[in-house]
Amino acid sequence: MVDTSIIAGGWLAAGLTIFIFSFLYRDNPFFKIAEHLYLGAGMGWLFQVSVNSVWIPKIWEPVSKGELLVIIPSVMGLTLLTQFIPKLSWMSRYGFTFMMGYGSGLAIPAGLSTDFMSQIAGTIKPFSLLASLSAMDIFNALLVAGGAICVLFYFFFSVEHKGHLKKVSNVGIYFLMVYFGAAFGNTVMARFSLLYGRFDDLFTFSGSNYFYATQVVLACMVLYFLLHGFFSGKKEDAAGEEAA
Amino acid sequence: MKDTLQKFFKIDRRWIFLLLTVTLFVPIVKPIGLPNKSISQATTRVYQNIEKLPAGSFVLLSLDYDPSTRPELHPMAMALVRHAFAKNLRVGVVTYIAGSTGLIEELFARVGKEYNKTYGADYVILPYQPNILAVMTQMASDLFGIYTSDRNGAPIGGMPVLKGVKSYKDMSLIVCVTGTAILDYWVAYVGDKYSVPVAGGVTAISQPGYGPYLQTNQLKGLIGGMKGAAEYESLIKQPGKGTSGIDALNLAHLLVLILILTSNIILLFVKYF
Amino acid sequence: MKLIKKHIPLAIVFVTGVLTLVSYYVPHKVSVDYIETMNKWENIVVAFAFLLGLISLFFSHYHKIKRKGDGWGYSLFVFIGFLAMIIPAYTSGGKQMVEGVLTPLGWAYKYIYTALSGTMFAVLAFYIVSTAYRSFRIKSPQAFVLFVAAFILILGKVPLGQIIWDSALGWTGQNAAGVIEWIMSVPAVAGKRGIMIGISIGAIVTSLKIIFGIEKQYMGKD
Amino acid sequence: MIKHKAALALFLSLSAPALLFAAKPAPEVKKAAATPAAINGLTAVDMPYDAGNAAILKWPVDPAVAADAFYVVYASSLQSGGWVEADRFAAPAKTGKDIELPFWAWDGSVLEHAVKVELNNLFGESGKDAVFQFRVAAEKNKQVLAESRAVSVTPAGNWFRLDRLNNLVLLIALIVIFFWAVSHAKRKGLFIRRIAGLDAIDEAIGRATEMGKPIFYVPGIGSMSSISTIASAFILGEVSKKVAQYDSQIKVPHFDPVVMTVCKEVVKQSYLEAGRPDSYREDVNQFISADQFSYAASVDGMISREKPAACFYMGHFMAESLLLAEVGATSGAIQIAGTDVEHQLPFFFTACDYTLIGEELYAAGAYLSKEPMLLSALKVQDFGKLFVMLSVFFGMILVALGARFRWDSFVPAILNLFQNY
Repeated sequence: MVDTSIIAGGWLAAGLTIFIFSFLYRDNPFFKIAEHLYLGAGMGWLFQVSVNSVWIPKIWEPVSKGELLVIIPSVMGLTLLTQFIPKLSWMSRYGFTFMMGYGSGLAIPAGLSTDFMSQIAGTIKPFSLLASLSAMDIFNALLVAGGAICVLFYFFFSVEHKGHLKKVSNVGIYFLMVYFGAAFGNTVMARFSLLYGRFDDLFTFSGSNYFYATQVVLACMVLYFLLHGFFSGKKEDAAGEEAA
Repeated sequence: MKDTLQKFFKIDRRWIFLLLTVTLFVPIVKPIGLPNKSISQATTRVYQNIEKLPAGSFVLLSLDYDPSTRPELHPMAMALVRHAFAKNLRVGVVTYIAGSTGLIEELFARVGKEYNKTYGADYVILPYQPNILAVMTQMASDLFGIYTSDRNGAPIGGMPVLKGVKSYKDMSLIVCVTGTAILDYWVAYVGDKYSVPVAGGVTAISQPGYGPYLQTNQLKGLIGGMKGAAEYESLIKQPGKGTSGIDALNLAHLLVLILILTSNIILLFVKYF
Repeated sequence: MKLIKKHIPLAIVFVTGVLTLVSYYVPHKVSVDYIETMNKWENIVVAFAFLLGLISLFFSHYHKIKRKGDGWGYSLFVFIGFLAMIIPAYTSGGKQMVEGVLTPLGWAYKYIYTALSGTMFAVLAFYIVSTAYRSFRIKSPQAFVLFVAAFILILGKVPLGQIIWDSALGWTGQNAAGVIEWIMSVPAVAGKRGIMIGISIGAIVTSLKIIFGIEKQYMGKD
Repeated sequence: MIKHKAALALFLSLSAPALLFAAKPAPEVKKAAATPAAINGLTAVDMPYDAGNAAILKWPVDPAVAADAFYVVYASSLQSGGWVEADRFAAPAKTGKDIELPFWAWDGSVLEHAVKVELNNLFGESGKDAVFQFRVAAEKNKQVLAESRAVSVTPAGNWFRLDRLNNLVLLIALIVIFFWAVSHAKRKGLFIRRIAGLDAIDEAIGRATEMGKPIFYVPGIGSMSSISTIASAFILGEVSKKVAQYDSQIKVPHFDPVVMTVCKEVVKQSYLEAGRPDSYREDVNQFISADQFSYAASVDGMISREKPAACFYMGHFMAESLLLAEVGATSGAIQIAGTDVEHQLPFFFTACDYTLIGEELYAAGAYLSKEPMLLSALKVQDFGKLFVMLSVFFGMILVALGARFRWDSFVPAILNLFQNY
């Protein structure tokens, strides 16, 4: 049922996963190997994506069909690479300035509309439905509007925050804190879900159909740490922890 | 006394790591079996929107997540497909994230078999497209203008699953499962513009951001994070990875709270006694 | 020389910036065509910018191997990892699955890349827990509010937490899910809105400075 | 929302007689089917403010058409024939009020139907002078009740999106204020209030000097184009100036080579200004790694080995914020952080002694350096915030009053002002 490539994959995945987790105990060569592999594999994945979704369809195919306009951005892109040659590195400015100009030109109106006007509209819109709102809804709408004003005032730098103004900006901080707290809580859940995903995979690979990949790799790691600890003595061990 | 407490405070953090490993791994091996109690309104709305569709309706799923958000989003997508298949709906799948193609194959290889569904008649998987906006706009008039074949190059023209489906007008619902901003695109460029119902499934981190859309009914429902996946699974009465996930997270969440409390109580103690 | 080295690049930033900006307000086909072309061009330039990172990574590890510097052996694995993705990608023509069977690329993606990247981020879960114990200090009223919000969210998201909530706070008539929904849609929205608006104006002003050539640190020194 | 409701209510009341009408005996309907009545007053115009691929059809609302009937819009790109169904909707729907344009750009009335037809969806891209034909029919139970004559229009591309005028006005205001602030800052300087976290910076440097331990300044993983990194470079300038004065030690580990070259200049300059160019060493700035996690792990290692007296984390941070701040806190350093990445702020806030939140980081850079450009940028930001605060405050009051006293065209007008199109 389970063919060899899947079993081999299971062993590889279980191994790499445990190698990276082993860093939590202390830095070790296996983690370093996995980490360097990750660096290379990540770059490799991005490279194949850009070859298959940009270079071939967006540069190679148009050029071979005679659409030569794409050569301009390709040249601009190539100038970026002059960064590595100090004497010519000024050429890279042609590419950079194009990217910065395009990005800035796009960001300004988009920022004004989505983060600026829409947010004002979103804050005052509930009040237009006043007739159909319950007392709680009105309270909430007021809280959102008032809270947003206080937070904005906290970030207002042109006047000294003294007396009553100080109170306004203090209220702002508390709204910020609620938001940070909520973000903290959500992040906890998200990261744990990820960890659960990895553990669940490890559990899958620990089955007999994978020939107990997880257990074997884990046992090898433990053995390595025991032997390493035994031969290099206790002293280094204590120093290793905080570096982790 | 104080010194002992101080020492307790400066405990080697690897003990904490070990504690987390145990609290998270044990429930995977041996589930606690606490039922998911509450079901949020937003998740129920997604469920109802699928539940009310007559058999044979066409639902478009936009599955845009890669392995880094898989634990949260894959169970959701799976529950949605199960629900659609159980209701005998026709399902079309599109994606705008390069990394999701493998996950989609995996999902349908499994759920398709469970429900005895045939590829081409009951569901179709369309290829990855990098340019979201162009595709979304094109599908408003004629989806065959941009998709001529499925992800393996087979022509989709004669497939029964797409019979009578040409544009958004012929679709009953669009559900986008994603950890990116693609759901925003569906809402802004498709849902609002062509008045098709759009619902979504997102990660716990991005969930708070969609409150405004839900409030205005621009989104017909939202499944958020692993909790949402568990809720949906209990709605369709098919516990899966979401349910077992939330079960496993029980103890870990509690552990975090206990740790924060302990450290602060010790702190108070050291300070005032 | 100053013209080619400095003035023309600044002219490029100004012209592309202003044209892109103006195209938002001009609906004419000319402007639509312009922005579509720019989108394509940007896509291509960015693909080269990616090469920048790739080459500098290769350079540094190549030098390490050549000099036999500290831990040069590990640097070999950077290249192995790269090849482990590139070779299957070449043989599979960029496809991850053909007729329900994983191609070599699909295999490499699933068992190497997924395992590595997923685990790298999963490690953060451990650090969150240890931060919670070792450095989450309620040292001010503000930190207390943050703590309360985080506490409710962490507790109320799991069934066990909801059971605890109901038995301890059930008398208030509020359930955990309801309170979480309120926090998310009222005070957290106010906090987020305020901080978001401030940061976005900052970004707008910086973009203006870049277009007008006032901010040019990104160009490096002369 | 309210305008939809109002339109709907109006329609229900208008179509009430029509409902009665519809209940009339069958022969009447048959007669209507035999010779369809006319829909009068159909006009087609170019859709304003678009690229020239849509048209708008208008015709008066006819209360005689039943609410359960449908209007069907046909379009053709040919002189005669070639009709394609472009739209189909319930008779009371789609009036002038339903076209999503603001009041200054569109005068919509509930007394006429207005339908936008996207021609490129129907006929693909068309040539410059293409003429399109339209007609409208009212249908019920697949029987045509009434029909219009055909009208034609040549859609044209427009040169200005009048509906985005609000956005443009705001942008122009920002630019004008920016240049005013720049000239003002150069002549007289601008007032910026003191930012609370800055005292903590002095204190931290003082403590490091007393203890004889180094200071770590971590500029994050941003590139030189992000504002937080730019602000961080200015703060680094001030911090290293103080460090040079106190003859303390500073270390700056780097993620980005370009940021490193900029920071080298900044630190060198500060030592020079403090009058101690002799104490400047090249190894203040070190390049660590361009990979996020290796960078975090190496910096963590350095912090736990060297046990610095103070750690500064200023700039753009992602997941590594947690890794860095936790190790710093456990090693007993005074920690001051500042970033504009919202979702990392909670971790800095819990683990550090002082955190510059979002914009405070930009402001700190401006306050410390007194650079006119930074100060004037901050002024523009303040203006923007003031605008939002006032708009929200007065908008809220006006909209609430409008809703209370039923000023039906006033409330949508205010909301229009802040809407994106």
